[in-house]
Amino acid sequence: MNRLRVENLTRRFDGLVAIDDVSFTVPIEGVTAVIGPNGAGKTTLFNMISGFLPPSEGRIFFEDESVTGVAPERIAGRGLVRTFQLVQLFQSLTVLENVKVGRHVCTRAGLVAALTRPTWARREENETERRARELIDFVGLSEQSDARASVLPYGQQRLLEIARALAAEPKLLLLDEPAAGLNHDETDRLSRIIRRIGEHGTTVLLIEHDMKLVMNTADRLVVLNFGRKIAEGTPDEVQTNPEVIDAYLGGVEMLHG
Amino acid sequence: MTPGSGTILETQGLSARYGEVEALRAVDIAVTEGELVAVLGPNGAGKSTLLRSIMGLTNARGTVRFRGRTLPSRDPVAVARHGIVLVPEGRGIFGPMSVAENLQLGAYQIGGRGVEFERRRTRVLTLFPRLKERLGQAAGSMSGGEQQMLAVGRALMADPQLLLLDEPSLGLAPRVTAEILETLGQLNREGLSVVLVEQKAPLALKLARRAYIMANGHVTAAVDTAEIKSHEELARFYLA
Amino acid sequence: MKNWRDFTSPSTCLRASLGYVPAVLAIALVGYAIIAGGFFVSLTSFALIYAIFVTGLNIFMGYAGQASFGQNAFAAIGGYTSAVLTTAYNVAPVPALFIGVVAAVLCAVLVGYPTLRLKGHYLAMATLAIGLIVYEITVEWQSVTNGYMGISGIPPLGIGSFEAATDREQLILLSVLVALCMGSAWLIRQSRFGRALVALSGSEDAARALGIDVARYKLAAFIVSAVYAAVAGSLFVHIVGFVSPEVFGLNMVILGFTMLYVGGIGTITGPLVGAIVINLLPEMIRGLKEYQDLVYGAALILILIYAPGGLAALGWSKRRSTSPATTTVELRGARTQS
Amino acid sequence: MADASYIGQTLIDGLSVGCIYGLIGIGFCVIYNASGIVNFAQGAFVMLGGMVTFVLLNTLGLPLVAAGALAVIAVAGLGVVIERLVVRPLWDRNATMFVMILATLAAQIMIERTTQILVGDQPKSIPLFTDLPPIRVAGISISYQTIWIIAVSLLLIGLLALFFQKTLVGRAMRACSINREAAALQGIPVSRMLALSFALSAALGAIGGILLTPTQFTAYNVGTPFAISGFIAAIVGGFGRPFGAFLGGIALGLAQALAVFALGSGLKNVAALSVLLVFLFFRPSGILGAAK
Repeated sequence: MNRLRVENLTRRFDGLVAIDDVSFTVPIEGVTAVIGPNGAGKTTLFNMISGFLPPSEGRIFFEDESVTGVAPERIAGRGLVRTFQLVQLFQSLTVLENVKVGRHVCTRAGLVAALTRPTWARREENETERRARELIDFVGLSEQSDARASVLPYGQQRLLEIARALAAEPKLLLLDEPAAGLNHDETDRLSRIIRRIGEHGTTVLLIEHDMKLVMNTADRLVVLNFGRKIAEGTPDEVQTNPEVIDAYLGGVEMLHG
Repeated sequence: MTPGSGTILETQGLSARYGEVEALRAVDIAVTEGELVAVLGPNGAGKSTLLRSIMGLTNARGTVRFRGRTLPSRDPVAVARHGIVLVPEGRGIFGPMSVAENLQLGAYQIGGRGVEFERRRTRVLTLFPRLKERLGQAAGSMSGGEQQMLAVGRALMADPQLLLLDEPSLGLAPRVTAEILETLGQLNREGLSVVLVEQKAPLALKLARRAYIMANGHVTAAVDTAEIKSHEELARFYLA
Repeated sequence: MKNWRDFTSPSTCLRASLGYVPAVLAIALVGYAIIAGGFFVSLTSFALIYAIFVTGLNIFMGYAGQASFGQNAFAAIGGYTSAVLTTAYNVAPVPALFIGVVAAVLCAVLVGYPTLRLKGHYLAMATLAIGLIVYEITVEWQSVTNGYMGISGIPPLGIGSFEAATDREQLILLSVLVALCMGSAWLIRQSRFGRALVALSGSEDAARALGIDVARYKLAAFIVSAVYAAVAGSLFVHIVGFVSPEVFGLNMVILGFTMLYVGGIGTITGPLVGAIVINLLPEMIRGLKEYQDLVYGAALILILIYAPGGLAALGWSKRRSTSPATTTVELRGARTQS
Repeated sequence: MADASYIGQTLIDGLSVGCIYGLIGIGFCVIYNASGIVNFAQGAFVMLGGMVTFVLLNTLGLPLVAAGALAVIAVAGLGVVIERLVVRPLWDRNATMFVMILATLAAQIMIERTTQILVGDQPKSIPLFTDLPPIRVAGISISYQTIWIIAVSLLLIGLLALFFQKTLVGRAMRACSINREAAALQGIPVSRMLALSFALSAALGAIGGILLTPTQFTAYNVGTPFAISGFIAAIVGGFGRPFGAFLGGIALGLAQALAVFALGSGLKNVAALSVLLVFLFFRPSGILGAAK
């Protein structure tokens, strides 16, 4: 069994093909990264996997069950949770509350429980609080846990978004350009955190431009260009693949020819 | 082909941020009259933000001077009226409108009619003969390459003093890209000043004599394109 | 309320404590009205009823980030149900109130279910329309509502043999109910349910990505706000003893929003503070009464432009980053990133 | 008893009021396309069209044509004022749509109250444009005002089509609605286009109000129902499509007339809301599909 299997996925926008017949699998262990130049279709791919965008053709399997066309909130309920390229925090909630919201799929108290506060709901809330604090510790934001999310510097917002996603206890975590906007130190720290997430049994699939992060954290790479998969393999294999270098730099023949 | 003596565009300490993300950090560039300058760098380096900040489309700080005069910030209409036209990433053509209407709107400032308008239109249609066959067609129904030609053509309808291009090659097949860049080279030889942002460096290096390399919101180098000879040298900027 | 705020610096801590001052003053005023009686009582009663109405609006708008311009419809449904049932059918006030609430909930489901999954302006217009429709029905359905003439002789609130007949008793009863309503709002805000509402107002995409059924939660919040409005409407007719279509006009909505913005949107005590300020102000300033709607309309526009977080948030709440550049990059992100 | 001519009569009446809804609906679309804003003060323009004409007729004794023309100009001016004082500051700070709607609604209330204070709350009317007995065709009587309403509406539609299709400014407004940023980059003054769109839609609302006032009446509070009907027309037509909105208005007018025919006149807005809810439920993109 693998965590995720994508079969012949295609997505068209008004005749433009953003993703063209892409297939790959994500194994249960480790960190897989999708890379490719601007406009390669990476975010489109993510949006389809996480249910935000229906594919034009092809199918997506999460743990061998089809999630094609399933709504995002249901996909999240099955254990596939994503983050966003432009951090999407709940700005008016505190850091702690943000992570608590992440526990949504693992908890069940509703409106009636909110007003009557039965014992089970109180216990559930305590557990939510405990787990949330653990995760805030894990990403190193304990000191800010009562601050509003909107006042955090950007690097910490990224970490908070990851902690929030982890609170849902995902089996597969999708990270959309987690290093975008981070400085070198922050990127290093993020890369260590991603490695640790991968080692703790959560499969990680990430999109990234920052080559340094990808090379340091990913076990496997899938390379897209013009919406097509042009290569996959270990970082070393991909780095020396002429087609990949070509994709990143453009028509080499024009320079020499 | 000799560039004019004066400086047409100059930025000083241009910085911009998107929320908490610093996208542009104190960028200084200068463009000489009649020059074609390339701005290169990997995705997310701040190239587009630089062009957008020049146009006043961001909340940038710092100054932009056009022929010695400071341009207004946050007022793209006023900047455009100085004779600076940006062909944005994604082209920004008016898809449901016809090619002819798109071209006419490019000449909005001269009222979209008259002798001067006809002169400009004839010139654009000579530069891009393919547009001539499609004047009545909805712009959005054309191929990506034709749309890019229309975007450049529409910009030229404003008779710009300075043309800014943001990734004209994006999503286009190499042959079409070459055709468009060829035309761009011709325009530049006729005296038009151009700033060309490209992720695909070799294309831009073929046209430009000078290039700024950007990474992480900074200008990391200003290079003479003749000095970049090998593919490997270039790769250092990108994949390192 | 504490964890709403950023307590990282002493000055924000001090200012946050100052944030409690209006609430404390408001409660003190209610206490004073109860003891002193007289002129303040009816004024404070209206303020308290509005506080309930606005608390409901706050759950839908302040928490869930949605807007309903037809809350007056739910107030009218609650108010008229109570009025008709207690006068024409001799139903006791409490069961009548519950029936009114159920009617309002049904109406909220009918309007909310189709519109809440669509873009915001559909909901806005549909809710505005429902306010108008209910108004028309109250005017036209003369056999039941007595049209423009309205219904009078509505008995005061009471449970069993107890009737809150005097002003002071009514005020005490209202204070208890307001405390209950605000307490419920606080419990909601602290719960998984309330967090989900605030979350979806921050980012619907992120909320969905974390498994929150956004459409369902919006509908739930809409229903809760309708319940509050219906309760407020019902209380109103019992306190005044009279109801007519004009009582629940569109200006009730504008007034409610003004109170919410003045008191502090998204806060627990804001609705109470706003309701008291807005109710007392015209009494304080001579001549304001006639131009009341005009002044509040202008005040609301000015607040929306210059203090979008509400007056209560002025100075100490960090604004959400809504700078042009942020929006630009979001637009670009949506369009060109792939 | 209902006979065929009575139904025909009902439909003609529905058609004429539907044209007015259509004009208001177009007003919504014009502003929405230029700015993405739904202007809830739209109803105030309709009310003011009739009201200002009434005032000009009765205080200055102007002829109807002059009073109407001045009223349209004045209301268009007010549209620009609202754009400058209320909408623009919010737009500049990227306010959410709810805030925008709330602000325009507050503006609507202010206009209503000001009108109430200035002219009182009694209904007003203005004379028929052509005071002749109705024409009778196949048992249906068609009043001259009905003919005026339909003719002027069709004329306006034609003029608008010409404006948006053939003039540079009209094309520029379309360009703004397609891609505001790209339009600004061409030097098209997008903020002036926004002001123009308010003027245009205010004028359309005012004309609608003037056309309708002789057959009904106007009072300070008639605006909101018209705004809602116009909005429903816009939704039924596919929001953002001006000509769809006109068709939507006619469809709504007819549906309402039939509802009045079947259920009685008190419930005509109830019927309108039902149309809205049915559309939102089954086909939120409108008859023709939403723009963009």
